[in-house]
Amino acid sequence: MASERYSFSLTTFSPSGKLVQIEYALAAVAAGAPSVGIKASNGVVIATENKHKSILYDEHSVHKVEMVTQHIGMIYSGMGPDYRLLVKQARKMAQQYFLVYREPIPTVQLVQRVAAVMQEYTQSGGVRPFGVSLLICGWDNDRPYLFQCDPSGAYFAWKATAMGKNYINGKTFLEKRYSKDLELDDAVHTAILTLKESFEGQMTADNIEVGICDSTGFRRLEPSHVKDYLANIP
Amino acid sequence: MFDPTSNPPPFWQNGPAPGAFYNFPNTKSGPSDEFQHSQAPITTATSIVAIKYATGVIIAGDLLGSYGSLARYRNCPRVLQVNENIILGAGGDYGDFQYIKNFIEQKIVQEECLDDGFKLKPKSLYCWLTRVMYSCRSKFDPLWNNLVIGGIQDGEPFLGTVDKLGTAFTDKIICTGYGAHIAVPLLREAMEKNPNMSKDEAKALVEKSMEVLFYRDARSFPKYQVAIIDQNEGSVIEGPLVVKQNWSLAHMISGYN
Amino acid sequence: MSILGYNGGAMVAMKGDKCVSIAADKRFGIQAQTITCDFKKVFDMGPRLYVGLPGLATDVQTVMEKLRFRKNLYELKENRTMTPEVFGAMLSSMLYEKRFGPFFVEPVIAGLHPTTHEPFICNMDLIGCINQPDDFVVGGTASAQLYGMCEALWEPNLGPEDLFETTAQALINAFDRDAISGWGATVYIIEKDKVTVRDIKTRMD
Amino acid sequence: MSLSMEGIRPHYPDYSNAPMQRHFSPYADNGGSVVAIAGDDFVVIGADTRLSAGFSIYTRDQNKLFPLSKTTVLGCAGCWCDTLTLTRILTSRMQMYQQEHNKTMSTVACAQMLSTMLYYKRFFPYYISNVLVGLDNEGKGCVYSYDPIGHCEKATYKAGGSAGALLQPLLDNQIGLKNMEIIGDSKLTIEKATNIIKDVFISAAERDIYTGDSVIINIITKEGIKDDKFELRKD
Amino acid sequence: MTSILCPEIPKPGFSFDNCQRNATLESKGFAVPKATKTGTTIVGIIYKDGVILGADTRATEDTTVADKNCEKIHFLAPNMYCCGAGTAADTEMTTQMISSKLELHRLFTNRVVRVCTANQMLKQYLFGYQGYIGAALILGGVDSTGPHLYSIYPHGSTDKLPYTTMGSGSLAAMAIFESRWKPDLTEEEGIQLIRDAIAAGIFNDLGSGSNVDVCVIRKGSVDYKRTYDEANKKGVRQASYRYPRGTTKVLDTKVFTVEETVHQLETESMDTA
Amino acid sequence: MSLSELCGMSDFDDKINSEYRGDLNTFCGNFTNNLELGVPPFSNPAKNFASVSKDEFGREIKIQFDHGTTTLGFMYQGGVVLAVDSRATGGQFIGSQTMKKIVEINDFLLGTLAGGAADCVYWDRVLAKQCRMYELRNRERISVAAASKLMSNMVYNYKGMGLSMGMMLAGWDKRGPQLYYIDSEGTRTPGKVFSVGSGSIYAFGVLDSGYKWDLTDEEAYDLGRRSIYHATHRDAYSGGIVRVYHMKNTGWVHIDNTDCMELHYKYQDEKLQKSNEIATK
Repeated sequence: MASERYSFSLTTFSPSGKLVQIEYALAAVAAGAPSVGIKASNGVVIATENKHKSILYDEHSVHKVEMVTQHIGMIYSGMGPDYRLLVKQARKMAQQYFLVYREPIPTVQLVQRVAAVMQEYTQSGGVRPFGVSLLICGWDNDRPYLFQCDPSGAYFAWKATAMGKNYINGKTFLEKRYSKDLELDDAVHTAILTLKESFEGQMTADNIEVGICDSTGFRRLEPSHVKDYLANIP
Repeated sequence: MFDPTSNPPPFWQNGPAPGAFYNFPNTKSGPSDEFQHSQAPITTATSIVAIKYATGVIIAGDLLGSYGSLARYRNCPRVLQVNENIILGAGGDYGDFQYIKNFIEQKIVQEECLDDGFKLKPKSLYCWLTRVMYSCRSKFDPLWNNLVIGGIQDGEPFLGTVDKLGTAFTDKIICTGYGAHIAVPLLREAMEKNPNMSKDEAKALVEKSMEVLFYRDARSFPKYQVAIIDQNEGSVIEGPLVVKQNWSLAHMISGYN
Repeated sequence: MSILGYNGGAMVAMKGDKCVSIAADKRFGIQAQTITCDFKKVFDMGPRLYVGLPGLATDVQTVMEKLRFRKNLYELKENRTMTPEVFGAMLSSMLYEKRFGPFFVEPVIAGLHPTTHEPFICNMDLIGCINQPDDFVVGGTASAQLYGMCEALWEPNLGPEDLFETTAQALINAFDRDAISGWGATVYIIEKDKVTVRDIKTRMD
Repeated sequence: MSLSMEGIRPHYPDYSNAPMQRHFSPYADNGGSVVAIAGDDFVVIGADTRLSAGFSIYTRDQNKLFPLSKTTVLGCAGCWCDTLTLTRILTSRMQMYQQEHNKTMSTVACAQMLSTMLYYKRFFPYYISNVLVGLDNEGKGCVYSYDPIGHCEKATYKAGGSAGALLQPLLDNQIGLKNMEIIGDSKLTIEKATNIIKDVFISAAERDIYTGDSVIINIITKEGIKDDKFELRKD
Repeated sequence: MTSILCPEIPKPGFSFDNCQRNATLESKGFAVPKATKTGTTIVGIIYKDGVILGADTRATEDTTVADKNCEKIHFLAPNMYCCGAGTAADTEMTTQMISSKLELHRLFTNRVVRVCTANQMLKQYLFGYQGYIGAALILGGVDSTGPHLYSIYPHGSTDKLPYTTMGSGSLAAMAIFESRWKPDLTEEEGIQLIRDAIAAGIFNDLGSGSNVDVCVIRKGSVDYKRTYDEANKKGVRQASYRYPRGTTKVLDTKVFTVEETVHQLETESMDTA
Repeated sequence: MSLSELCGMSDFDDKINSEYRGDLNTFCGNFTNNLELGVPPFSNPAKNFASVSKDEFGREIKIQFDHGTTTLGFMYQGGVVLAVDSRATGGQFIGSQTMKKIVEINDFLLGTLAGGAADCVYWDRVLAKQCRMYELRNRERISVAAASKLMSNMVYNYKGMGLSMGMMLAGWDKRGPQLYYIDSEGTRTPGKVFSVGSGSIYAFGVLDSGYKWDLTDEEAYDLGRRSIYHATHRDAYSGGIVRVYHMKNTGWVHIDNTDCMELHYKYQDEKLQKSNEIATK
């Protein structure tokens, strides 16, 4: 392929003006486990698939939904190890912001900062871009926020979105189902439905993870709680 | 005399000058013929705890003479009966205390000799000691003591203290040394709750204070003496008494960790 | 003499009813010598946010510039007005960063919250320990005198006009007993819709 | 790093990094504040009753006002041992004067004598801030304030001692009527003077750690000296 | 990159930029000013169901009271609080920083952080600065292994004790503990004991004053009683010193009107290739 | 003879008592001999006092003497004019704004004081006594030269002990108006124009530019006033009110006291007026 000639270095544009490494990274994301985020009127929900390749796997020990601060959480599609690094960075940045300003970091600020880190890895020598897209949800200023951060360092604010495998289907599904005055409970329901769209096999409380964020802060839902939601799904 | 900024005395002081066989004493040999006063106490005694209760005064002090951090002398009584009106306790340098004690005793003996029926009163002794201490501090030769004077004057109990500078005051509660930090809060609290203490209550309080002091003051000792002077019962020195100790909570202290 | 007294200066801020005041003298001197009588020690950091920096004049200006830079950057980046609380926290962390080689300033902050218009005052020591009382804060070389004045004069719920009189009288009478501050004074009264700046008549010796 | 921490450390016995040193110092700062206000035919003087050293309170009830005659009172704050000595000598000097001249020393004469006595110790001064008040020969109230070596100044009001700097400006303003364009009722009555003394002590007790417990106020008129006492905070 | 050009939040750690200059000034005889010290009485005990911490609320600057109602019981983690004595800024900033670290630790480990972890973090941090960070702390908390109480000295040494006091009023408060503390106090007795110990510090130590703050930490809950007891009230003024308007002579008046500004809080998403 | 004496008890007691009995006289030595001051229990007080002045807790004992000043005096055709400020500062604290820095020694002798207030006042008082004694002994007033010599000799005895004073002595004697400068180092010098104190450099600036021998009285007063005012404006340790005295052949006259605040705004108005006039021209 022609583009291969320009892929030896990350910081080299191809003649068509593309950084192909980033495209590859996006491809890695698109191949990753699907995740969904929906902003409701009184909160945000993020959910992702957490399938295990073997029944020997110990569930609920490694999480995909992570808390950054009391009021911010995130999930990803793509490569798990890269994600953990970003989680660590995000938490540190949030704490540092708090130490300086004695005010919890606004979600927008955190997203900007995380995106800046991701961007740095598209413009430095000897590194590769992150193989993840993040969904960051938060609550401040009395309203919910939902952002997506891509390996390029680009970030988007969403009302609802899907990433990872089959994200196009997910998005189409959401476009149909989304309404502005969705309640958080309904949003969780919708999120699980969206995941279910492309889910292969039986969906259980053990192979999906859900995080919600509202005025009381961010929390990961317990499997038992998720089970309740699943029970309502046909 | 006092000049901390000047150089230390020469190494070979008062010895034969170069080329000489011997230096006779009392001939000026160096720049200084003045002696350096001791500016720090040597053998020290720690706190004194004293309370004035409804009809009298109690003064307590332990029996230890510390030599720096060494608990060297274990039988140094430092509360005494001056005459039937006055009791006295002292903390600080033990040598200086003995000097003071000596001349107070002389004073008393002299008074006895006069035999005019007048007895030294606690306020007079308090005032006189204040002048003595101030005078010594003004010469830069302090008597390194805290003195606590108790007594009965005109039917009323009296309690006062003088420190090495000549700072003197009277109060219902007087503690010196570490006692000023540790025992005073306990006594003030008790005194506030019960301003007119009986003798027994006061004694129990002193006992408790001595116990707490023994726990926390590293220069204290579990054996102590108490001098009591009372309107009705006259004066008495009790002791040596032993501090009640309770180490049952020792196992809870993990200490350095 | 402490280095804080090298240039002299006195400062006070008070809380009133829906308003705050901050006042400072105008002297810039080098020890006993008065150089000018129109030295600015109180700086606006926003429409309703003022910071007073008594202390060593060189550090006053350095700290002010650094603060303004950090504050502008924050506002541009976050697209919102900095609240006095955040401003105080930022200044405090800035000063504490220099814990072992401090700037010789003891800042006083006075302002209203940009949206709630809640009065805010605070001061800090030179390494950024915030003190945020309900009544008044003082700073500078005449602080003992100011403490005495303010403790007697301050009362709750003073309106802007009364707050001005109280602040001004506290400041003038305090620095009249301090050799190295005075020479004119400026009083800022910060209200929701306006800021009134008054130069007041004082002794000039 | 040569950040001087030494200057502050020694106050904290429990975590000082300097070795414990016992160095004799002839002075101690025993704190206390004195405020005096003179009127046309009276003078009021107040002093707190806290005697302290370092961070401890020696006693909460120490009168620092020394009546020297029926019309003269001395208020002292500073080193208590010096105060005791000075006042005792002063009293005996007053007595000597009384016996030699068969009359009581006037306040004015007493003021001058105190100045001379303080100056005698020019090279090893008494560490006291003195405020002497009384009625002068015409019966007018007067206040004399001193620096430690005997510079004496006559005034109508004065604050001295550990909280002197806190109290003086308020007196300037309220009694001296400084810096005011509109002056209300400026007549100074005994009551007003007493109230101001109480108020300035309330303020001082808030901010000066050496001032507190209670205030003893002496009101001197030609009828004699009247005592008043009032409580302050105890911490 | 952007962070290098415009360091909005500076690099963590202390900056020693001014040291040389300040040392020069000092050598010329200009004393370095004193930072606010909290004279302080702080105490802590272990009682039947947990830990109780107590503190006074006075901060002094030399012999003046700089803050009459400061907060000396600092939040570290939901199950841990820390009282601070010494240089006020040091105690404040040290506890904040450790609190931050504990929060990160909690997020990474996903469990309630143990008190000994906080103790270890604090002592290592303080030891690193060899006593130059003047924070004397009492750390108390409850974790899975029960209640714990530590006292931590500025040089980094620590002690694990059933009851402890610190600060200039520590001896006064310790006297109360030594005479009254016993194992398995009830909560009420514990709070009363803490109050009395702090009051002993407030009334007998000039470096401590104002009010009593108490913080009770049980397993799973915390009860922070700010101003539990107002030990001292400010005296009531005899007169009001409000001035008639126009008392102060004004030379010049300027008025700036402040207009309400509208802030856009939405961020626009960035265009990406 | 009492029992105690029989027993030979008194020796010990006497020793103790004699040491402490003399207090009353030893603490008031200067009552009988004005020139005698208490001897400190350490050598070189100027140097060593600092090491004594710490309390046991290591805290500085701030013994702050009242200090600071601008004073000036000059001779002109009409006699001598003295002008002084009135501020006394202890450290940075203004102890007084109304201190009297001109001492009226007698009708024909005035002293100004700068430096340690107590030092100046005390020694001026001693000088006043000695001048009076001279008058009584010799039935004539002491000359200014002699008085200044007395003064400088007295303080010279304490040279190096830490006295701090710089004073001017102005008078009118047989030889006409006289002005002397004396300080604690023992300097004594006659002259026409002096300014002493922390603000003197500022005062000199104004004084020298406006000084000439044939000033009228009014001009002379104003020059003095203006010089002191400018010094108070620039010098932190000078201020308060400006006092002007005039030494005439009939003795001294107190001209007036003016508050510096008043002067400042008066001079400011004058300046403004002047610049307006120039502008309108």
